[in-house]
Amino acid sequence: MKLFDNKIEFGGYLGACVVLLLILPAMNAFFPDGSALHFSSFQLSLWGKYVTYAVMAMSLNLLWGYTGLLCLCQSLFFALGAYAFGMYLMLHIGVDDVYNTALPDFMDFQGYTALPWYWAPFENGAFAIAATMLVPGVLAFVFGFLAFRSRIKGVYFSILTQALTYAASLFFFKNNLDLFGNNFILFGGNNGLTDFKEIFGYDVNAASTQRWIFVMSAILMLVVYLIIAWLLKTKFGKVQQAIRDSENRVRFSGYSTTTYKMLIFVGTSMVAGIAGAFYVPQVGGINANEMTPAKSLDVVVWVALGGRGTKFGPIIGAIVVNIIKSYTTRAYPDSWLIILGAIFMLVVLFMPNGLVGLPKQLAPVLARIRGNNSTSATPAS
Amino acid sequence: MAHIPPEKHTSLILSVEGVEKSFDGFKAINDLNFYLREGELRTVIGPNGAGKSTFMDLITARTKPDAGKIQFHLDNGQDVDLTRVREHDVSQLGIGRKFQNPTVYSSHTVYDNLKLSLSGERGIFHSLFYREKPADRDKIYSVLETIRLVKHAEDLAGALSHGQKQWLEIGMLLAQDPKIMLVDEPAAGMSDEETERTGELLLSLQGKHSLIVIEHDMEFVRQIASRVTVLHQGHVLKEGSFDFVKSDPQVIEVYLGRQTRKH
Amino acid sequence: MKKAFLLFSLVWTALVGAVETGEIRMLLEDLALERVEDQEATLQILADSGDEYVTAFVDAWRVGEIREYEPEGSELILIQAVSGKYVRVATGEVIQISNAVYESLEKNRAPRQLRRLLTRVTDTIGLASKDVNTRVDAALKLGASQDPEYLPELRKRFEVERNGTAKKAFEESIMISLLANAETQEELIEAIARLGELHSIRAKDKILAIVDSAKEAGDEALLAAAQKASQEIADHEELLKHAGSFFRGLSTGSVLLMVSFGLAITFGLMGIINMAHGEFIAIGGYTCFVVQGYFSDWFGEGSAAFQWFFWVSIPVSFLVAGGIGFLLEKGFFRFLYKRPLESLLATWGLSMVMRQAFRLKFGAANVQVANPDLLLGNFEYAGISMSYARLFAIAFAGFVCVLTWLLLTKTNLGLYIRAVMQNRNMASSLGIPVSRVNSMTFAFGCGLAAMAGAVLTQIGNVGPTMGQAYIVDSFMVVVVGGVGNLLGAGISAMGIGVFDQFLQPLLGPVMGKIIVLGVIILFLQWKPGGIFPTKSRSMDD
Amino acid sequence: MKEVKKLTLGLASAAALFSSSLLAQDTVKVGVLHSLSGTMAISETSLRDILLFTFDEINASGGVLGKMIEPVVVDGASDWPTFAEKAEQLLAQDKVAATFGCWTSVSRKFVLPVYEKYNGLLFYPVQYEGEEMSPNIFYTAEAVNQQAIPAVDFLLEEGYTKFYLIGTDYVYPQTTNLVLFEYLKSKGIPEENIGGGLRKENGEVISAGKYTPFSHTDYQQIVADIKSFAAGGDAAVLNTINGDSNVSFFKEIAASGLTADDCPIVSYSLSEDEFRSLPTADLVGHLGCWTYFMSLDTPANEKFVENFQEWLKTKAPSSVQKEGRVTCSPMVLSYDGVYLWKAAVEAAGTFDVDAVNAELEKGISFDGPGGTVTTQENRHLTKNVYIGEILEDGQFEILESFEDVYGEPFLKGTF
Repeated sequence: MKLFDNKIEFGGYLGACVVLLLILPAMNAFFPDGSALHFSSFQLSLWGKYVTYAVMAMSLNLLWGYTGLLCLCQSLFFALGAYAFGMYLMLHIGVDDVYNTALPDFMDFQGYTALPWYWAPFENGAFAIAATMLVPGVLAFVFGFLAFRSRIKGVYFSILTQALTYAASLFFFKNNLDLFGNNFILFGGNNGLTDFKEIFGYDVNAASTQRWIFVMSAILMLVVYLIIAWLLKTKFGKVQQAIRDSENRVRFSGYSTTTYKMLIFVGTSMVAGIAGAFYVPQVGGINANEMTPAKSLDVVVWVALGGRGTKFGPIIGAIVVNIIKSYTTRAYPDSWLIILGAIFMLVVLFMPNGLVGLPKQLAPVLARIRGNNSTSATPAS
Repeated sequence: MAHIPPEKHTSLILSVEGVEKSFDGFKAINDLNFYLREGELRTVIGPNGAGKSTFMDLITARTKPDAGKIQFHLDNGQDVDLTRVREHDVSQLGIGRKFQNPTVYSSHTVYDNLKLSLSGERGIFHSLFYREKPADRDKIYSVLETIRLVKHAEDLAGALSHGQKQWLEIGMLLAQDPKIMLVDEPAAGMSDEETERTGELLLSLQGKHSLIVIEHDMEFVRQIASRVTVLHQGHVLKEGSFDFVKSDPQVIEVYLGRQTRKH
Repeated sequence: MKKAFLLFSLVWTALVGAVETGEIRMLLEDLALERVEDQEATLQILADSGDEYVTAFVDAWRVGEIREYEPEGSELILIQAVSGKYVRVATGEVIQISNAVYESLEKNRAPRQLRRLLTRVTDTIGLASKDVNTRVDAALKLGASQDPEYLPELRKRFEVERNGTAKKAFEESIMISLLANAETQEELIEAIARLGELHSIRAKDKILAIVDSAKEAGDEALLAAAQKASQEIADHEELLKHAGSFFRGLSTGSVLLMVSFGLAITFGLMGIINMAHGEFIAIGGYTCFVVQGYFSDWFGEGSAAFQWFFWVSIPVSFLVAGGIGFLLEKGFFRFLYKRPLESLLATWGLSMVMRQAFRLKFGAANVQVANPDLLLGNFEYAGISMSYARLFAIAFAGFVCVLTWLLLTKTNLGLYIRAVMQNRNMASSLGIPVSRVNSMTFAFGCGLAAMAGAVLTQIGNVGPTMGQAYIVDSFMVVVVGGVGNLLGAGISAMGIGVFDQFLQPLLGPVMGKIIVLGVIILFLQWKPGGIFPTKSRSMDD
Repeated sequence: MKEVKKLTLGLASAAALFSSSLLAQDTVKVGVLHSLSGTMAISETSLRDILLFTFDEINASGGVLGKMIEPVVVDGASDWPTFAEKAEQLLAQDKVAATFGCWTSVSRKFVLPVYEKYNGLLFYPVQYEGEEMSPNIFYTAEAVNQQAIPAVDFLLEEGYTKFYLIGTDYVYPQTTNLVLFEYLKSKGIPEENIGGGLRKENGEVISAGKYTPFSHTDYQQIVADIKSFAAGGDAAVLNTINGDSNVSFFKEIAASGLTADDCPIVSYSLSEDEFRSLPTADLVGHLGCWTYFMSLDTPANEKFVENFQEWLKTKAPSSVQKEGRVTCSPMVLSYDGVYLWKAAVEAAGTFDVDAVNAELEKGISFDGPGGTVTTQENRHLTKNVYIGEILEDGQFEILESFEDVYGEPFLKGTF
């Protein structure tokens, strides 16, 4: 079974592989700082961040673009994955010189002397990696079970997921939880988890480690792309899109749409979670700000801007929006919000199919300009 | 009352007995009794609010009745209580439903629309690793021929005309090999020619499948109807041949003499 | 004859009063200019005078309204601005100086310690005040001080007091004071018992301390009385807490109702997921700020007319936001009716633009909106208190409900709105001007949001991100109520508000809120369409 | 790129523009890393403004080591990964000699590894919880012992015996309140006289006070609680609520009828700049404690305030708000930071971070608007601390001053 629709897609994919896995890391590793061909560590980690964002956008696209579920808790899953891996990193900072304990410093100055039981397993790297997928997965399972069983969909689903995200962010902003007279220290509160030192024995800030993390993030993105491409070719993928078009028909055709939606929801939550795990060491920290409803809306915007329901769209959207943001917050610190907001509005009004749909949308116009009457470009749907 | 008692139990495929259903105090279905024989084409008519849609919802387990029995009689002599079946399992039993508005998968091709509807496994694992078999292909083409859409096999369903979408949806039911087909207003919004063809299509299915057709268009009903059931206020008012029903004073009163209706 | 007598007595009282006030005024000026030798004795005289001018003076003194003025060839005097005129503190005579001169004068400030001492003086004076609330406040403060000095005065006032509330306050104060000053064991136990009967929350800590000391001393009788009283008070406190939570819940609910009603229209009726809803609330807040600026320019901040700025700004904010909403609908939103989920993105972009635009226009910092005098202070009944601003919010929420109900049911526009919302095409073919109805409906929703914003200036802050705090809550209210159902929105807002306030004391504000959100999610499992689900016959919506 | 430069230059002064375009090699880039959008823009925008003013002032008097300061302003957008990204951009791309920035602790925590990785130098100007001492950050900020504790001393002196702790739920209030709790107990205040609630783990108090989330607006319950706590008299509130929640809090307090004379509130995060957006009538008589007040009656301060107002009128770029501006402690500590950096650079004769750090740790003094500040070996500042009472015009009347208080970041468990 062919995974790619056409040669352009295949070529684009191969090109992305070469650039992300070979050229950029090589430019970073082998050309000295100051050389025109040098790709700085800063740029590399920036692109590493974009790549993890792209993976999160792809996971949302699978849910929204292909299954019609506009989920506003993708950033929550992403952040949960990030927290799970951040906890591992936090427990491998080593002994600090003020309190002389190996505990995270926020536990130290809140008077804790031992690691609470729900923190302890995260010392183990394998457990933490499993948790980056399992924690969001379990949450998605429970929430999805409740929501899909009672047939919550459309706007209701969006608003409920937004509420879930909001509730979770409030929880993670807390330092302590008082429950029935017992006190639990949580996950660093507003300060979150930062100042990591070591990842699987390597210095997390070293250029070579960062390069490896970048390469792995790129591999993650490329593999997720392949999985999605494969999925869309299977009958499962077709059922999924059928659910988007007419869920009742699918149900009356005998498919348990609830089960299908559950599987997709849980699966995409796990993808977002693992993307979050790759995000943490490249950004250097995680706090509850990453799981606020606004962040979830950002992801939706990336997907819409790139082109939802297309395989490349979310990647392009995530990267383009973040490049614009990185550039404008430096170049136009006072007005970048206006620039970005205006772009969103214009895209929704004039580019319903996003950036990826632009060539198709412009085809008739271009044809008219060329005066070529024989072209019968299909109108953008 | 005007319902037909079961003549011969073995030939029955569906029996609805004493069913009640109310929404927020409003009685949508009231002591409904209804029997369908194998291979029969039955038309259900009734004024707005007579409970036709709720009747369909009950048979397809979309809503559960407050009281009464709905039984589906299998070939092997077993009876299935449709009030205890999950919605998506109903079609697996062999009951297919066509909605009032054509519901097709507009971003899939006509061919894929039928492929997704083919009878068989519905599990997730199956759908992930399913490969098309020659027999599946033959089956899809035979359905395409029945609904006269062979030429459009590779077109997107969303690009079809309204009438073609209606046929495609009927085709999707056929692909499921249903024993009972529930068809809700198949002629709505069709041109005269399309309406007539639809009638022919339904008549050709009679015998192979049992059909319940809900319809408003009396001309269309005349074309296809062998036996007509009139629903009124959630209850079977009359049942019989088209001509019998048409000339029944009670039916006429329900349809025409609304001003005399008592509340 | 009778009339003449009356007139005489009036004049006489006024004269005597004037003489006394004159002395007190002189004393106050000397006190403020540090010209008195014995501060303590002076304070005693002031306290004994019972002259309410002392209170007025102390209030003005605290906020810098007492100025030092040295007329040529004369000693330093103090002047005070009284209803547009400048009056000498010591004599009450009007001093002729210009505004500019007054503004340039040095403010006379009360030393902190002296002001603290003066609270006792003003409280003592307050005991005889004409205003019941002042009497109650004063009595309770003096009682809490447990200073035996005030006991005789409190007892005297208790005897002559006619007002029930005040009489109870006097009694409570006397008993609290007795906790520390009782001469005999019997008197102490009696005081404790009486406080228990009076449910005196103010005495709770003190009685609990007595419980501890009685335990140590092994004084059984005292211990029993104190334990009984503290239990009675605790029970009452519990009751009050619940009643208080209920009223606070109504207030929180009414805020929710106000902010979500606009959304119930734009989202519920029109199907636009307006993420910029919060920014329309902010428009209301900023309109209030701008109107306040104009009023301050036109009338001056101290004037009576200035007080009107708030009442004027409510309809103005409705018009401003309605106008902006109207234009936005015409130029932007009307392209989005068929794409509800995409309206979410576009409005999110709009929200970003508006937030930054506020920041560039009004500065990144929050702006300040004053409370009109009418909304200052709080209303107290049976131990539960609530600010007038919040009471106004509750009333206003009710007003908004009635307004919307009237609009939707009693006007042609309302009829059109309902028709268009139910079936756009049908309405259009019936000759209803659908496009204009859409614009008007959207404008109305935006206007409601802005009015909520204007009212919120009285209880919260006004800034570029003020609307963001309410957006998630607003959507929850609408969804729980049932999309498209205004009555549902009202019930759900009040329900969420009361539930939230009952959870808060148990779990704290954050966990309370999390639980509320969790319960809402579970509620929607049970009733996916909200309290009043929209009934629909169509299969695929 | 052309546009980038244009905008950057637009933000710099006319003088800097002149010199930087003519003598491009004679400039030194410094970073300004504050939130100009998002929730923290409320506070941080003022720090951007004061920094631009300071750079202009220094450039007008000859710059640093003969080089003009070229500020690179970036927006952290109240988003912490963005802070980290912008910090790295400043260090890796713009190669700034020093950065002045951050407000919240979390933003500092996110950029800290970046500064350590690139061996950069960040000056941090806002009161914070301590418990940190990075070799790449210089803390001009008030440590807990330079703000919270003097204020409590003052209240104890005035005879207050009951203290209610309330704050926003994040590390600064949590840590500060815990330190205050220990301190109050060491001063003989019994536990039951410390309001707001205590949380204990294994019998040890690990958290004291009442907490609300950021941007909380509903203070009805808490104010009701405070009112009954204060009913007995001699009570004070120690308030570490951050940012705009204070508006709701004080409006509720004012409505409840509690005056400053009944129960004073000491607010640790409210300075003159925040009063611009608060109803000051509600605040009159309450207290504040900072290392600078705008009302300080010294020639240095008078000149500073005057110059700033003059700059706003004449030189400030268009994005800077011009009306109703005030100065406050975080602004002055930003200002002091720039001058201390300048002094350290000039003492070292180079912009090299290690050399500058060495000079800073040796001890450098600067006579700032708030009095003399001196750098310490532990990378904090010795400075004066003032306690003030809020007046109706949004200024403080200074009640007491403590001179040359040593900044001590690690306080917990020392009482």
